[in-house]
Amino acid sequence: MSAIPRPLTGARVGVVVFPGTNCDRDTVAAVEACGGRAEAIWHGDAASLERWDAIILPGGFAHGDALRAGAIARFSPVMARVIEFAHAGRPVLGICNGFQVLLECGLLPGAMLRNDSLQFRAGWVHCRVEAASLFTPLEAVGSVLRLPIAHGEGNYVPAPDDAPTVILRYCDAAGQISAAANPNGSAQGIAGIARGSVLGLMPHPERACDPLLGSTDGQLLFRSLLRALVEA
Amino acid sequence: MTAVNAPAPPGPLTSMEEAQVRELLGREPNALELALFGAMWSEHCCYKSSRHLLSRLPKEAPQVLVPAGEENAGVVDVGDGLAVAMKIESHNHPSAVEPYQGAATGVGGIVRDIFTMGARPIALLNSLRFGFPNARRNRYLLSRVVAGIGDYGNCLGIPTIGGELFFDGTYDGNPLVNAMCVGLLRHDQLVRAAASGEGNLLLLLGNATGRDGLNGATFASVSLGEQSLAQRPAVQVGSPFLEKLLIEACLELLAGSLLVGLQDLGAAGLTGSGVEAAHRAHSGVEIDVAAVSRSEEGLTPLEVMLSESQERMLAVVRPGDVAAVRQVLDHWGLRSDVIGRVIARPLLRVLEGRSLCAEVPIDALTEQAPSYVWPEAAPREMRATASLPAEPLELLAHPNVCSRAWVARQYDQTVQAATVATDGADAALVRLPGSRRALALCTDGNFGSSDPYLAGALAVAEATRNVSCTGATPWALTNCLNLGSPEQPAGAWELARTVDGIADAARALNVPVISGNVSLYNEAAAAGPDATGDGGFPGMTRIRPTPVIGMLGLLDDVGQACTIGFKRAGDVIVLLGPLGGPLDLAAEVAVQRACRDAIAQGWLHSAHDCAEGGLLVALAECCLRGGLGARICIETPALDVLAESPSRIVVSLAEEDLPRLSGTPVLRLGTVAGDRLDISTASAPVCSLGLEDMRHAWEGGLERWLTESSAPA
Amino acid sequence: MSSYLARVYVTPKRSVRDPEGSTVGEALRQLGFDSLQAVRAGKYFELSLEAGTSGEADGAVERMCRQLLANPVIEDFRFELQVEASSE
Amino acid sequence: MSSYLARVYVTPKRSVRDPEGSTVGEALRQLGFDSLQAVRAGKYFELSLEAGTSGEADGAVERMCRQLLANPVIEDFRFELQVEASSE
Ligand SMILES: Nc1ncnc2c1ncn2[C@@H]1O[C@H](COP(=O)(O)OP(=O)(O)O)[C@@H](O)[C@H]1O
Ligand SMILES: [Mg+2]
Repeated sequence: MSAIPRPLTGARVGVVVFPGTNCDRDTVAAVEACGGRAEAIWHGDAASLERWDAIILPGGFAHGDALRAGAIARFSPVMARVIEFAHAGRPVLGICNGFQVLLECGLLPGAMLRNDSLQFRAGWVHCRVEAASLFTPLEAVGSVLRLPIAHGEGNYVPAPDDAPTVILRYCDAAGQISAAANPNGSAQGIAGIARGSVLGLMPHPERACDPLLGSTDGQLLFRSLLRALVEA
Repeated sequence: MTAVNAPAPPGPLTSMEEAQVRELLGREPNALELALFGAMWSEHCCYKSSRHLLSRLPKEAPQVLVPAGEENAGVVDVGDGLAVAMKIESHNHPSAVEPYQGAATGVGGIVRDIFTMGARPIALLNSLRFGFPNARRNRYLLSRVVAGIGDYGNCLGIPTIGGELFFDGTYDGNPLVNAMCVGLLRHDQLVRAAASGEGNLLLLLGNATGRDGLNGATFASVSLGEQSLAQRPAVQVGSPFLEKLLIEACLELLAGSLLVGLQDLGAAGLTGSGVEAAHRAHSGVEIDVAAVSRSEEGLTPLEVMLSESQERMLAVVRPGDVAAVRQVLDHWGLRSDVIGRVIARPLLRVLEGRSLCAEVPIDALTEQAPSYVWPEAAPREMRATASLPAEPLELLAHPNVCSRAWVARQYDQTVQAATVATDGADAALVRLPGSRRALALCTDGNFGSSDPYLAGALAVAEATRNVSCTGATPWALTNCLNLGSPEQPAGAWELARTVDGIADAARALNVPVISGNVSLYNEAAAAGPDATGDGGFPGMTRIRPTPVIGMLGLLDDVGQACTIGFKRAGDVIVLLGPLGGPLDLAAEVAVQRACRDAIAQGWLHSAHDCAEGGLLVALAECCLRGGLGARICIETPALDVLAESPSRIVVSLAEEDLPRLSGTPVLRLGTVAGDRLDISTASAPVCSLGLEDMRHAWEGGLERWLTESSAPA
Repeated sequence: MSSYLARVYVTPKRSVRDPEGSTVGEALRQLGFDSLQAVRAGKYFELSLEAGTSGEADGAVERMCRQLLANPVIEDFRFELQVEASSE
Repeated sequence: MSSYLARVYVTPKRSVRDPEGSTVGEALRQLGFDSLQAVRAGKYFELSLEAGTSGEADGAVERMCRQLLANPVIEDFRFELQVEASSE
């Protein structure tokens, strides 16, 4: 992806920690590696999110994924603030479990079913960038990102009459959408969707920010966000 | 003391042991006391049949910070002020009864052993054994065990980065599930699980106590056929969510220096953990069972003391710190009860409110536990593993050879963003924070030998070789001894021979044994070709001796890590090490050193050791991982492509670097070329396999076995 | 106050895919249950609660279902209420 | 042949821990449902099947439960059977 000469410091990103969240530290590290400043926010904290420029709901198993992934987390005190924050047009990113929370709380439309294999699925996937958003610049549309996934409930179903903007779809290395490239049975191969300033995606960009870990494609999302924040 | 006159429940103690208890106490024990002895003197808790053997293992080395046998896990220095805690443990019998929960709680238990040391768990591995997957029960066990391991570790956010899976008829009815956890800590974060300081309080954290897992320690110490279903403990159900909260809360408490000691509750529950913690501090503990939160009503003191309810920790806290500790626990939504205190006299005192239910010297429960040297006798015949097919594609699809991707894709391997991406390496690599150094990790058991001595030695040889093939230096190992009953002469002989094999190989390869676990009585009532007529329990199938080694290696520069796949057409392919023959530890040391040195100098393009399926499978895997073919011509008749002889590594490198290989036998095999694996001898072609055909056979192998009900035997 | 037992059934909406149901159905057919036509897989909860009247209990369970137990995008729910014991 | 609908309820055995039920109960109490005493979380299946007699259907469902739908080591099950339609 494009080189970023410009320092992206200054942008402050709050990373919400629910009981059972387990990607908070990775996410903080990835944001900082991309030039932002990040800190954890405890889910029970109902204080205003004014001091943050963006909020990330990271991956994990909030409340052990009891009932449905994200079902209980949406009632955490911080979530009322996150919803206000999003409604004010400010950026919210939900990764994996965070995406599931965004669906349960209604910031994004649709719901997650268990993977069609009924098994947890982990590994590397390819995703094609389908549309521009705060997190995916126009020039990246059509490009293919290589990212890790790790989830048991990633089988997305859209809500009736409420189609989201699809940002990422599972594809093969060449960018072709196919059933074989879809790891969980998700409708239309959907891996990530957006509405306004809110993006949810199942893959883990924070685990793809270092060449030693196999990919740096995850930086695209964080850098686009940070650049948008600095330019704003 | 309340007189308890009821006859003791049919306990696990022998009448001789009961007499010993009477003598140690100088009086008649009550039923609770007898049960405490029963649990603490079980094989699972006191290693009474293996303790004398474990002293044969090499435990010392300059890097060892906490040696085997002292704490919940061994700890080694890994440089830069960092240390690694690691241990492997079995959960075989629970997994035979309820594979999902058995395996899940096995992971939960070993993770607690690691964070008890003050370490953050950074990796999980496992080692699995089942009967052949043509039997539906074995397929069911495998898929549920894998789901249980995956779900637990995934939820904790600890990557499951390695493991092994092997099928054999002797595991019908007694599968093996061994889980290993690796934790990382700074030297100054190391804590001891000691109940020290008279007057300090005991806090029980986490799950409420119920009847689940009652008598688990005893259950693990008898054969599966010996107990009726009704006697088996209620199945333990795990909650990885609760465990995740415990990890975070305990690490926060330790970071704030709020704990004097921390001990997990494992075998024998509160008894095991209170007694161990007191023993380490030469102190005593007083526990009031009435103060313990229950998940069900009507628990007796005995049930509270021996419950193995999961996800509980015992913390030793200064009275003045209780409020601060509770604040941290409240934040994490964790319950805690002050259930007792540290006392100066080395006693375990069990109270129920004001009444004393049991009072037993700590030493009597620990140091004075019996130790047995069972009579040994070699079995009449040793059992070889089922032979592998000779047809190459059938071989690649065989359940003991084919790809394990079906298993691995159910494990989150990338959480914590430290798992180094490879195209397949003989050991998993985890990067250390803030440096280019990495840990190399793997688990290995024996695949080839029917002699338990060789099984032990080969397991160590293979595990160190796997680590060496990445370029890492073998640094420390943990081991799990899975065997049959030592009360039978053949079982005792196998146990002793296995330990000797591990000990000799670990010494030769210069790797300290820093922790481990012993799981005996792995045998089940199963008739079949393997039913023992060789000195085992009549009608019982004793598993083949299965030593499992968990290996830690250190890699200086992760950028130099060597992987399996061929990298470049035109490279020469070379076999390092002896062409065949039995294990020779000096040759093993030499081949590993030659491989590591070459990797460190940066001119080796790939390295892969020969394991199951011998040279043929190793070459096929190098081709598949690299997406490149190979042209192999074997000119020496001494080399059998299917033989599984040890100490051999297939490497590839540029032609001009060939002369630089030294210190071990070097045999040129051929070159990387095309998209087929062509093997011929001087006289005739052996096989010519297309990459895609090999991939189909190898990659889809396991899934076909598991989904096609007509899978071949 | 009386004690009530509520039995709550949460099922996938007819219009929504049911991966668990299809997989379970497939597995049962593989086991030889050829006469099986279809399987729907859902969730089942038993809630014990206290309430002054059965109307109150009914209202509380309804709200629990709407707020948490079922996700209206993909699931339907129904429940049955039963008095367990009345304390005066 | 007739068509039957079987409703199958699978619940964790009383003696077995139910972390999902406890977590859901805890969440509901946090939402203000203080009168909630306990929650047990289980599974619910609707099976459509064909059988000659209701006895046959009953036997088949019982076997499906034992073999696959419930894990007898940790779960109990019960089911209800209902005739949907008879073809002659
Ligand atoms: N085979 C073995 N080799 C080396 N050390 C062992 C072996 N088996 C047990 N140990 C050591 O004995 C101690 C007690 O083990 P164990 O009872 O399994 O611990 P825990 O109760 O904490 O799970 C530990 O320090 C363990 O590492
Ligand atoms: Mg322990």
